[in-house]
Amino acid sequence: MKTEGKKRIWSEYQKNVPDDHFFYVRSCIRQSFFPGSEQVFLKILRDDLGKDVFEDPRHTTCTGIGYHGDVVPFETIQTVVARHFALATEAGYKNIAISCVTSFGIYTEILETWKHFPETLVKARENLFKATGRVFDLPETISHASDIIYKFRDEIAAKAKYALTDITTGEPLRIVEHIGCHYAKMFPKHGIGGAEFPHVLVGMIEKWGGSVVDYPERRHCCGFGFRQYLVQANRGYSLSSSKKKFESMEPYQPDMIVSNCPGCAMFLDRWQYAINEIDGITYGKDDEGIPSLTYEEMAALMLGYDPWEIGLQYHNVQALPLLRKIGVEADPEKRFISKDGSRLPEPAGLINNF
Amino acid sequence: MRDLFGLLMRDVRFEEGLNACMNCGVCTAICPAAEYYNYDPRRVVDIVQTRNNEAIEELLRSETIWYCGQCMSCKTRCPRGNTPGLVIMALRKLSQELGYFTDSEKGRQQFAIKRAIGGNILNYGYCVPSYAVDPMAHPEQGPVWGHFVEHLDDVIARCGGELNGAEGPLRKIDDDTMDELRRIFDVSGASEFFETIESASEAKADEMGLEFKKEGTDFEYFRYVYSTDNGEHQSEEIRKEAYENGR
Amino acid sequence: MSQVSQQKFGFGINKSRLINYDKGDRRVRQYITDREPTFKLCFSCGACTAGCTAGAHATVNMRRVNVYIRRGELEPIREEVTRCMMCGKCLLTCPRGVNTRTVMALAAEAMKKLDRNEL
Amino acid sequence: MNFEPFIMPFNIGLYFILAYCVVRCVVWFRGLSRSDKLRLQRGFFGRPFMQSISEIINESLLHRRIFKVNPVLGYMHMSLAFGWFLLILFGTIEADYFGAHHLNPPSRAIFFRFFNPDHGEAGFARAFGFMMDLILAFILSGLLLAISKRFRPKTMGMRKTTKHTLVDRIALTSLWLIFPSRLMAESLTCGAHNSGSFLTGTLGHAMASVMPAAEIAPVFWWLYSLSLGTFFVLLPVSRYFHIPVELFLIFMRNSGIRTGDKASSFTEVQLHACSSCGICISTCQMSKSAGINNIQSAYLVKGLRSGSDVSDITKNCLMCGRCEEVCPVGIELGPLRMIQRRGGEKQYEKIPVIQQYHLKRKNVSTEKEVTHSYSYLKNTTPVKADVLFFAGCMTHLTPSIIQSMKKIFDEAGVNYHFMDESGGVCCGRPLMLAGRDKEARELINHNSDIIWKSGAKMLVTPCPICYKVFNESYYLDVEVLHHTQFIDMLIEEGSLRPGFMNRSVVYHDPCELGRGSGIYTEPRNVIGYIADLQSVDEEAEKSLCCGGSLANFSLSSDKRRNIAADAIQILTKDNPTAVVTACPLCKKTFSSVSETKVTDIAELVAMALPHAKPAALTTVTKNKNVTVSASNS
Amino acid sequence: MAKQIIIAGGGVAGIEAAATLADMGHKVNIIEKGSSSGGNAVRWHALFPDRRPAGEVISYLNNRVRNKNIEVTYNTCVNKVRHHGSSLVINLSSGEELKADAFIVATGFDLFDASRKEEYGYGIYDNVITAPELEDMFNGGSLYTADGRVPERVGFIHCVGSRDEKVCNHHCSKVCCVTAVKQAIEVREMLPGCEVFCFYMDMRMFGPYYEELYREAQEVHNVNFIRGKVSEASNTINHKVAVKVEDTLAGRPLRMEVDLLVLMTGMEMSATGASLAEASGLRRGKNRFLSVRDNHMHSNNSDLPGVFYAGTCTAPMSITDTISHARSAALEVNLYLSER
Repeated sequence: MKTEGKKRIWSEYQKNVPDDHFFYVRSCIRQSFFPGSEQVFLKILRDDLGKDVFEDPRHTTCTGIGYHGDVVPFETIQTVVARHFALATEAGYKNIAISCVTSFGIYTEILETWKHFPETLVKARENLFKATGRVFDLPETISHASDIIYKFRDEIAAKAKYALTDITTGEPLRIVEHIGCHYAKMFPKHGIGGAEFPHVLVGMIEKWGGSVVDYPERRHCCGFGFRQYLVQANRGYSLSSSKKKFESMEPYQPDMIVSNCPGCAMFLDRWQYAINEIDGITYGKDDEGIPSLTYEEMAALMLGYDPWEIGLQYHNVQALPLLRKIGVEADPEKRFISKDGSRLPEPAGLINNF
Repeated sequence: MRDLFGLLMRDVRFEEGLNACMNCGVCTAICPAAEYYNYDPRRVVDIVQTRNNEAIEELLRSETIWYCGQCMSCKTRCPRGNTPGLVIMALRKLSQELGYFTDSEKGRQQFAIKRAIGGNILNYGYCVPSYAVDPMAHPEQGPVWGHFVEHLDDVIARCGGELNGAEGPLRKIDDDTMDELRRIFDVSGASEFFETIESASEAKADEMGLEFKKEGTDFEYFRYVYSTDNGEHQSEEIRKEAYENGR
Repeated sequence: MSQVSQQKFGFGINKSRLINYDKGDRRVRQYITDREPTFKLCFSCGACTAGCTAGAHATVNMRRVNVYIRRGELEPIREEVTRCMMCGKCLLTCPRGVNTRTVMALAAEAMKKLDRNEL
Repeated sequence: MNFEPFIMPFNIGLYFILAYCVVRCVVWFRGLSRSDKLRLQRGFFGRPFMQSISEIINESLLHRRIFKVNPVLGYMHMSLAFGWFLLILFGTIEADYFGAHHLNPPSRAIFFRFFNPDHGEAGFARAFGFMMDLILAFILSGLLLAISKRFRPKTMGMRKTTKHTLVDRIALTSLWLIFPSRLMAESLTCGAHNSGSFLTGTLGHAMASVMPAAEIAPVFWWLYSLSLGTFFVLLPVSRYFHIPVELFLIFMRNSGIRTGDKASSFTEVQLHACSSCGICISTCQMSKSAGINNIQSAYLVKGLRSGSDVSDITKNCLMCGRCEEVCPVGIELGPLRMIQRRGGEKQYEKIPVIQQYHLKRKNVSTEKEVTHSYSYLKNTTPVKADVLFFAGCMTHLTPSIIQSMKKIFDEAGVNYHFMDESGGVCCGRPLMLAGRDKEARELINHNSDIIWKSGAKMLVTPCPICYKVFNESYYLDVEVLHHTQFIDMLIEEGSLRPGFMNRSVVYHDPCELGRGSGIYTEPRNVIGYIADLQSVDEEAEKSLCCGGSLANFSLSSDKRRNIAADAIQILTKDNPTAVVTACPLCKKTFSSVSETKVTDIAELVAMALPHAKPAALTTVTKNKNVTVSASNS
Repeated sequence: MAKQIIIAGGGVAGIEAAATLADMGHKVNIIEKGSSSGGNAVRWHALFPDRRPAGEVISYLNNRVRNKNIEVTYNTCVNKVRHHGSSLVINLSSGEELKADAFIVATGFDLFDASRKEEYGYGIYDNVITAPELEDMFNGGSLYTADGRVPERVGFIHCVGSRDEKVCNHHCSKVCCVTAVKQAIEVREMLPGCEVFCFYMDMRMFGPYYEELYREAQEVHNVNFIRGKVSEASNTINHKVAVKVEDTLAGRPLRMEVDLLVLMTGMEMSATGASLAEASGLRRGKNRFLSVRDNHMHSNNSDLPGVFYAGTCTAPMSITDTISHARSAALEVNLYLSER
């Protein structure tokens, strides 16, 4: 493999990610399944990097899952997104930072639609005004939260307490990166590194000492498929797609999976459990399972955050062997505790629970 | 016959997504749905580009249009600049507007999505809040999920938030905001669209003799559309093979 | 669908529709090309399928049969190859001189042999 | 009488072959079905016996059929067979009449001269001796021809001659040696004793004058006896076994035994009756036009006799029937081949228990397969009509025939129903040609159902392939007519009045219609009403195949085209304005290679009907037209 | 008096046009950007459809260029052409200014840069190569993968950079289909144990004996043809290339691994031609090639008097067509000069 080729592509797809002053919009899935990820993202930006990130409590879902589940009309989602722009405008922010890849895809799709079909923008303004009396300016930049971490990867590396290397061997960890489909497949120029060889996660991983595995099904969808997961009868499709990815990455014996999409990170975790139940297969070296992390969790680990404060324990594939590899000392006993510090019963049947 | 192609062309996504297809198959080659369903996005685009309204109606009533997972991988590669994924979205929209969706098993599932996701959005302001993901209905979420939902307060607190607080993850969305959201749904056509899905589904439930309730998810028709799989969605050859293996 | 997945989850792992060429069984292709070399000449114009007598009554798509045999995907055409009526119209319509009728007969024969482990 | 050791080889050979033949005939007889046994018994004691005798004289001895094919070849065969027969017959008479005893053992007759070296000095004996020499000379002349044929087959109109096995070659050598050695032995003996007639005597004297004839003669007597003995012993394993078997075959055939569709001892007799004369090879268009020289009936028979794999040979045949037409032995070559084609189905039907065990260990399924290949066919409600028109698959590729037939029906006011207007189901004949009778039966049942329920009295088809199967393999209570017959009938009864077009045409007999179904006159009648029918070189029973035959499963399209081109060249030798045929497949096949218009008889009739546009039926000379227009411009 | 003609480009078209004009008695100066003449053809091992060695055509051209009326200036580009009075002034990259009575643009084509089709991983995956690189291997007489294995399976992707709006090339490069067939046959001949696959959208066998070559590839050489555009290529753990394509004739996705993946890169307007056109105001079409005055009757003429076109600067062409086009350009120039 020739890395110059990749470097050339990466240099061609660089986008303008602003330095500071972000208007942050949360993700339904990420705050419901990985609440620690979003919280630590804000902490890293604000505390570690000293950035100004505003999060308006009045912002809602972008309705993206409803939109891609084909029950929310295009006009409606445009208006909901327009409302978020209005909130940003009202708060004086021009840089939107988006937690969710589905949302990110929707924001970019809507902005492109408004550019190519100006009448749709007019209609969105009209609808928003009619419904809420709000007006808005178009944002100057749209960044996915992973774009921002990517941008500050050097700063994070400088402050990092750990690296993505095996402390016993000194070898870089083998990491599978998974990019949410809606990050760059629709509009390659909006994604760092483009659609075919996205650099957004590779940049972080390599900067922090890991090595990236380029496996054949790298670009394949995790299988969420919106309605394909939302309806029970269709879930086999979703499961099968992830299985295809696991089978393809398995020979490379990856130490972890990192994803920039909340849905993908969840499915690549949950389906390992389901496949284990159905077929009795555990992927990963020595049947350890492959921990599936979000990039915020990965960044937080590097910066030395307590893995249990960022919610790493709320994965079916536990990260304990991974933590040992990179030298993070974390007490497994302290994973499941209540607000008042008492121990909660540990869920049975977790993968890698050792 | 209704000018279905004309109706489709009113959707900007359709206009954007359909140029001239030369049947190269680049979309099907990487389509996850084409691998697991009896589905070929190339054929869908090829059919709509004929502008044959009969064929389009057949498509709108078929299972075919419901297989796409909207990963949009097709958009990246098409050498003619088509986006089968967008064409599919326009077809699905029209199928629901015209009430054709209840003709297909996969189409009828729209009712479940409307009730679940639509309901979540209008009730909580989120598409999928944790507390709406019942571990009993989602065994595939695994052992961690039961713990997560059972101790949701503690989990959110551990991660530095407060469930239904004013800030942080899964905070409560205030009533004014919820009103704004609902008004947006009214003025931008979503409420009307929801109503179309509801009434067509109710009619279908009636036709099938299944119990139907105006609210919630605990009744026959919902369970039927949510969990029925007649096993005929994969390709003929694979179904046969599965049958023979089972024999 | 396995019992576990059905009972526990209500769904199972779907079978792939992908033609995995690396796993295809091309013994039938070999059997046919050895006996009827014109098999190789098909360029999938579909003239045979268009006029097929049996094709008017059931799926008998000789063009597709040829493709599947070349790829080594035999399941989808297992029954199809026995449906040919041998009427010979395809012989007269093929622009490449493929002995399509014989190909169909050989395909059926080879698949029988395959089942008997004789190939 | 002294015992002469040299006669031993002859005696051993003779008694062996006689015993072998008897045993073999008994075995064959026992292998016949009950009804065939009865037939043979009845035939042996009835009129067929005389027929057989006359056929044996005509064919086995005189070889009249070969004479018709080629007089020189006929003479060759006749001289050897008939000459030898005469030699034995008169030799026996000679020994009986002039010998010491009556009722001699055969060796006395065969080696008569040895035992009676001085015989034939005068009178009747002298005349008899002259005749015996004449017969020997007659045989030797044939032998000379045979030897020259072996090296230059073309002199006898044979393009190819069959290849010989080692045993065949030894047998042939011994056969060839029989008569020269007899000549030498007799001559030397005559030379020593100063006897003999014009041949043996003259040669004997000449030799005696230069060598010690009496001492050398025994060598040749030994050689003569050895040759005979070797020939007889090798007979059952060589191609010459056909000589005795043919006699048995003639009796069987004249008793009414036919090949049928299953292998029996009759088929075995036929296989052994083949003399590998190679006439079938010479007449085969596959050989002549396509250069394929290993699949002809002689090779099929040979392969079957030796038990080798004939599957490729079996399927690579046009089944045009030309070889059967010319076979001097009258072997039913078509049915023999069909039995082989059906052979594929027979496998796995009955497997002995022990074999089953082995197959199971190899994981081979031994279950008898049930075929329901066409269970997808749905029953349709038939339309009631007097006359059913069944176009057939091939006719659907020549829509002009369908249009013409519709016009003819309308013109004649026939109440008909077009049975397979929207496609229909194949008649089943192509499957039968592939040897898949069981599957064909499914199609036949399907079509029969429609025909029965339609209440029709007549079934008309323009396709000879369909016609043959409707006639032979369907159980119908309707009259099946080929469209040539139907049109002939319409014209005869006056319902159809085509005009005379005053053009010369030739008629090509489709194989399945002519040789296959025996219909020769009706098409000629019909054409006679409309045009001036020229005769062609090879017609009626000798008609050529167009090459399109559905019976061949291996022939490439190029070679089919070659066959068609050669056939069309012969048909259009005298520049007819059109080649008329009565088969959609022939029309289609010829059209692609013919510059002369090829037309179906129905098209010709439709064109000749009143109100028809008088166009067409001109020579289609595409190239010439181009040249003309180019020179005009 | 002999007229002075300047030709930009010393490839097949430039040389053929120059030699034809020189034969007519005109003085010709070829301005070649490289250090040798012959253009893209030099790299080829054998030519379709008859597989004659490309060297034969090159030596024919070399003989043609050895003419007292022809002068070749190497390592120089034509920057601009403009009218000055009744003659033309040609600016060279060397800074020189030449006068000429007529000017022929024969700047040819550039091969599509395969790395722009990112999904095929050219320049990243070792065993993804382009058609000219395969020709290099043919010239070298051996065929190996990057890691030194004898390939057991070779795939050819047609239409790389052609008929693809994702790389802004809507046009068909015309010669790649038949080149792929030719190369497929050559691979089969070189390595009889190697399976060869062509992934095509349409087989555009437009020239004499091309279709026959295609048939030969199927009939004699057992080359496999799969109808479908390859969607992506990826590296496998054992250094093979996995390709994903739809077998459109079966309507199902297909995946297979090949040892060597050859990209049939198409033709694009050459960069030097493009800048010359830009500077001189020569009109270009949507396909970015030079627009001729009339597609049917005046395919050698520009809109400017005295400026003519030869070869693939106007559209993708085979060598056969290029030579014909160059000769007709020479005729047009001759006619133009005699009418002046």
